Amino acid sequence: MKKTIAILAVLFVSAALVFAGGSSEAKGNKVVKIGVYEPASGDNGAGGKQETLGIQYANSVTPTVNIGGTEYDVQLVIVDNESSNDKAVTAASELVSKGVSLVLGSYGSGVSIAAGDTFASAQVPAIGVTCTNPQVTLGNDWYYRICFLDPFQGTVLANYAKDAFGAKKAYALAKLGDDYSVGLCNYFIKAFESLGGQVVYETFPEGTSDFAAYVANAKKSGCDVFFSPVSIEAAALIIEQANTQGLTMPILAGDTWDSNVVLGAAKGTKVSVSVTTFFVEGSKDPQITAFVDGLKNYLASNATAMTNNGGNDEIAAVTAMGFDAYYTALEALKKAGSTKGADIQKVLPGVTYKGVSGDIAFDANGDAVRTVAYVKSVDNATGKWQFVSVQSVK
Amino acid sequence: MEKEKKKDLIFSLAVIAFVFVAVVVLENILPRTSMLFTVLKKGSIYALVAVSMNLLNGFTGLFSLGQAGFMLLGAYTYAVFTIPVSQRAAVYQYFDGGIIQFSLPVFVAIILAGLVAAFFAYLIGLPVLKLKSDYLAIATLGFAEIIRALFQWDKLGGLTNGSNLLRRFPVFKSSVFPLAVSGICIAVIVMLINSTYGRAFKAIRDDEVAAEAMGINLAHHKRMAFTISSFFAGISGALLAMFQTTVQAAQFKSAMTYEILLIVVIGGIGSVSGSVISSFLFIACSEWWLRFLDNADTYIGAFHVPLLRPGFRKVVFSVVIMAIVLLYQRGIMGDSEISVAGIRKKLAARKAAAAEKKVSK
Amino acid sequence: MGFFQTNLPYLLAGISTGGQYALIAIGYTMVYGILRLINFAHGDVFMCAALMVIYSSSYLPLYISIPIAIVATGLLGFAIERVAYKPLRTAPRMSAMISAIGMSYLIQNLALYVTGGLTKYYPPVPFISDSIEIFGAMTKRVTVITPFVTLFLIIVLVSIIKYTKIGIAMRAVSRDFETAQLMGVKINSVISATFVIGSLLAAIGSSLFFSNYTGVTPTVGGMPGLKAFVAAVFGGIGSIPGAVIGAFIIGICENLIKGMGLTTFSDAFTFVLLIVVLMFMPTGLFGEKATDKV
Amino acid sequence: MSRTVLEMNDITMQFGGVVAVNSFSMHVDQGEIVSLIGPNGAGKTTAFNVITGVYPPTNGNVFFNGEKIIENHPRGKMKKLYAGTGNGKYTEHLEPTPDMITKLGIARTFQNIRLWKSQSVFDNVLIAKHLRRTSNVFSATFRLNAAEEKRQREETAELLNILGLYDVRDNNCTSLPYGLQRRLEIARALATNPSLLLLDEPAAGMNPQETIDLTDFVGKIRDDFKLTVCMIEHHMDLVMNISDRIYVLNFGALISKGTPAEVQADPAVISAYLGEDE
Repeated sequence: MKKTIAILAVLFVSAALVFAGGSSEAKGNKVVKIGVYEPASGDNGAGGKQETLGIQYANSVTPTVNIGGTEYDVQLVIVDNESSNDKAVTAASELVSKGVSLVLGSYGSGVSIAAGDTFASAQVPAIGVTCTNPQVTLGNDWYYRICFLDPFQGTVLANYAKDAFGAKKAYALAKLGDDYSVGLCNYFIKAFESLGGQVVYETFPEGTSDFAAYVANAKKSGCDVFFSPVSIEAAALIIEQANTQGLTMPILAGDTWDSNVVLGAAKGTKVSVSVTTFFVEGSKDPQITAFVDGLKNYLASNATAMTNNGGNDEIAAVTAMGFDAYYTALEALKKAGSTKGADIQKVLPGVTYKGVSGDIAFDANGDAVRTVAYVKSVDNATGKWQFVSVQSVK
Repeated sequence: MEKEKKKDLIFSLAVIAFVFVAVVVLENILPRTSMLFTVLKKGSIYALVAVSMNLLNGFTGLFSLGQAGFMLLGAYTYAVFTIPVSQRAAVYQYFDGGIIQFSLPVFVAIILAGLVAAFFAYLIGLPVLKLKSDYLAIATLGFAEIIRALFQWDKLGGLTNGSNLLRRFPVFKSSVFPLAVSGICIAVIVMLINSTYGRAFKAIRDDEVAAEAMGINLAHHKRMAFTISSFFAGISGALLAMFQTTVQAAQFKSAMTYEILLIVVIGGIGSVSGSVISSFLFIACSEWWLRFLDNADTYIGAFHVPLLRPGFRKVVFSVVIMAIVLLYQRGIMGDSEISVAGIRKKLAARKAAAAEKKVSK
Repeated sequence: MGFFQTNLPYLLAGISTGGQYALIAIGYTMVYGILRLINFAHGDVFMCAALMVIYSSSYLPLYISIPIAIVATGLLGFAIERVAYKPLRTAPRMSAMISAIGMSYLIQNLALYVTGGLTKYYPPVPFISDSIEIFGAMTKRVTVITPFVTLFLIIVLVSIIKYTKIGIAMRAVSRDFETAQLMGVKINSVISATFVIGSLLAAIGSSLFFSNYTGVTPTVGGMPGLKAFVAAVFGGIGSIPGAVIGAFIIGICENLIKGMGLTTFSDAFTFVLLIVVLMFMPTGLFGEKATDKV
Repeated sequence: MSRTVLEMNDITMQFGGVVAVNSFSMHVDQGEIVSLIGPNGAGKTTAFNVITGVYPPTNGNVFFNGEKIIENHPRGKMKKLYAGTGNGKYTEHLEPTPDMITKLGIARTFQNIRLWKSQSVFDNVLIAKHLRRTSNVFSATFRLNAAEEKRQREETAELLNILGLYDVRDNNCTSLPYGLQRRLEIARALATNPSLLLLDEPAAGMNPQETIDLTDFVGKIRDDFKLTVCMIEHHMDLVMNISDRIYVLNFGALISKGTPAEVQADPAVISAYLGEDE
């Protein structure tokens, strides 16, 4: 009995190995592989899936690229970094071992920082899509990004809190051990305090599902705004709890909250939610309308994609960013005329692209040159985003 | 007898040398990025922590679940003391560059990592080692959780960088480094187990009352096993930090301890070689061999393989684990060891049998 | 008065989480009492119960789907015992424990696979999910209901254990496994009953917990499970009143700690409390003193 | 008049309200074989457990080779519950752990054999030698104690030889027949270099022949190892043949003491034994 099972197990594993080794190479065109380094599970799973969706949609629109005169098929290699810094390195190594030319991602700064060295030492350039923490690119010549940074976003939000809500005291809530929320809170606090405000700062441990005490703390401390740029899983629970306790102060958050999970949670409640983000639907620009319509069709025709988008066709900013990142990557490939990581890295600083989320260009540090952020708020009745204003730092 | 021992020693050294040469050769012929090396690196780190846990759970009979906490201490000690001074401002960006403004050489820091973990283990051991079986387990698990919370506390941020990542410390590139460090540490643990102290540990495991009645000071020996095990857990923590290139307290959850415990039990409680083998198998399965199961677009010919999509790998993996746990209750190795002497004996027996056959002809 | 007013929201939250922990802790403590096994998969059973409600409620009305989910969870508990623990009855204790960890791993990964890694949200349950106001503190009605439901269930459970045949058998088995077996107690059915009862209570706890905190992820059972287990140890593992009291103490303390602004330590504090109690009472508040016969 | 090795004064051992040993005093002289007898539950093993430090007594003290090693008096809750005599006579609080007692030179065997089950016969004895080590954990790990290790192994081999266990040295201890397991327990106790040996029912479960052998054996090791022996035993033949003196306990209290002949003639002893269905 045991022996048979052991033999079966061995057979299974060896079959698996053969299987894994003989991965199907597409016939015809040469293939260039782009790694998609995104979370598909864990805290940032939902956001990561939406970002991946943008990349996949872009890939379905433009599946080939001309590199140095040869037409290449673009193959996406997707790994799940599980939103966890300790899985980040092996997930990144997996991509590198599959021979990708460059990498896109990740949603969530922590995993990007954690994998930065792995990409750098393998000489695979990476383009961050929405990882906003400064540490991602700082001191890493192989990491670029197309989004704005947290010091910028934090300042924008602090200004917005003061200007729009006249806030004097803010409650800031971050998740312990999460670089994104801790970092953004930090920049927010700095900016808000320099504007003369006061901040109560708290953190919650991983795995928290009970936010009653935090909302109660915010109420008790007499704050004017509730700033919690945390993952959208926590966002939904915070909104729910805020609604239960009748929280009257507006909730402010960063780009992560630009998600239909948040819309769903806030719909039909009295909770006011405002976010800063990269992209706003509803522009008349033909490039943007083409993107919006195309993506909605894509979602309608692809049930899995629809599920990954949260079950409706509301377009998240991260999806638009993923879309832009893919084209930025193609630009880089074209410009390098090579599929070698090192060649791509050489030309990346000079790559520019006009995307649906605005013009993309890199500064000396590898960060995107972006000067504006959009502010949106939830319309509680319809459950849709309302465009509020374009903000830049004064 | 003495001669045989010498032969065994030479043979073992030869095997070890062969392994290292093979790894070096492989590193030069295979692409550096092959998952094989990821598995070798992570596997050797897990092997060390699994053996250290086996020293406690398997050889001393102390049911402790604090391993992740001690790895955390080791990883943080290593990271905090080796980040180059020039990089500290960037790493400790929210804490004005941190309070430590020097850095130690790698090897000193690795040993310090072990010592810090051992020191904390000593302190924790004073109260908790009096507890029995499951109570001890839950108390040590609790301590690991407390340590984790403490390291995320922003009041200690000048030292620990709060809940943020520590990075930019020196790391290893080649898998030879973790293999060598783990190998040395495991060798030391084996030597300890085979020494008079190791025998005393086993006596405590087999029958505490009898051990005490035969003059073995329980408190002293338990504390010793606990401290030594934590020392090596600390070192493996330092190696893990080097492997990951970043460290963060949030990852050292109790789930990590359970994972290590699984490795120990699958390998066989009370078997060092079992722990080592199962670490490599465990890491290879979870990180490498089963990855293809996550690929939703897998075709065999024109047949679209159903069920495959992200997450399926983990389902299969946990089914495999359950199967092993239920069918091989004593683990792969039970409590026996693969040893050079054992193999030689077997070979000699086979040779003798062959010779006999010839004679009978 | 001022103290009471400011701390009331935390106290309310504490009492209700305490009640929910208590319902999970009973499962731990009963299984431990009989098998001397820490059923690590229990927290995941709790999570599964919630997923079952979520998936079934998209086809069925809640008043049908919740009872169905509760019954199904009972069956799940039964199945887990049969698959993962029964074959190991005679194996060393460590093997059963590992099997429990493996089972927990398997359930979590299955949930991950089924949900695709996305958080699922518990449907709002009419009446009990509504907001109400108590002495100026806003909360959900479930917060107030929980302690009463918990107490009621515990009274029912204690009467079952005291007066029914299976209850008496359970007590016999937990006192002395071998002797009970020799006396003709059907060990397997007693153990199955224990798992079923534990899982049913966890399922009820789960519907109370998740109507309050709606997000369900594959690992969401981990922390409440661990805390409930700590509560069971705290109260003296094997003792039902101990587990309940331990759970309430932990639930209340945890929320008061958060109210004091020490949110980083809200989880860790549970363990500090545990270790302090174990130092002075090595077998918990109501645990039997184990003496090793020489 | 030979030297007193062990002396117990007013030893009372109470578990809550249950009095297991009640104000029991005894002494054992150098080179003697003293037996402790009495019906089941008389408190004999408890007395051994007090001497070896397993339980701190509720009241009383113990001297070993003229040195006070254990002393206690009713404290805390026990003050009210205390049912023995001699309260107030003892003031010190001396509560060594079993390993310290063993280190002083008292070794014991167990009523229900407690060998280290996963170990070989040889290792069972070798482990008991751990007590007399001079190496620390560092020197032992890095084999700086090779000479000591070698000596311990030789001593172990010698001991096994003397006790007739050398041929089975590599067997697992649980594979031995019952009689040999008891003998191995004695060997293990001897490995700690004791001057006083406490044997808890060494003949339990043995057939008549084995019991006779054991009689000779106990006498032999007493002479060979210059031991003093104190023993709990139910086999009256063995006890009467071998003992220099006998103490008789019933319900925790001493009911008789003296030479075998004296005890055999004591009506209190007869009624204690006949009062029982044995």
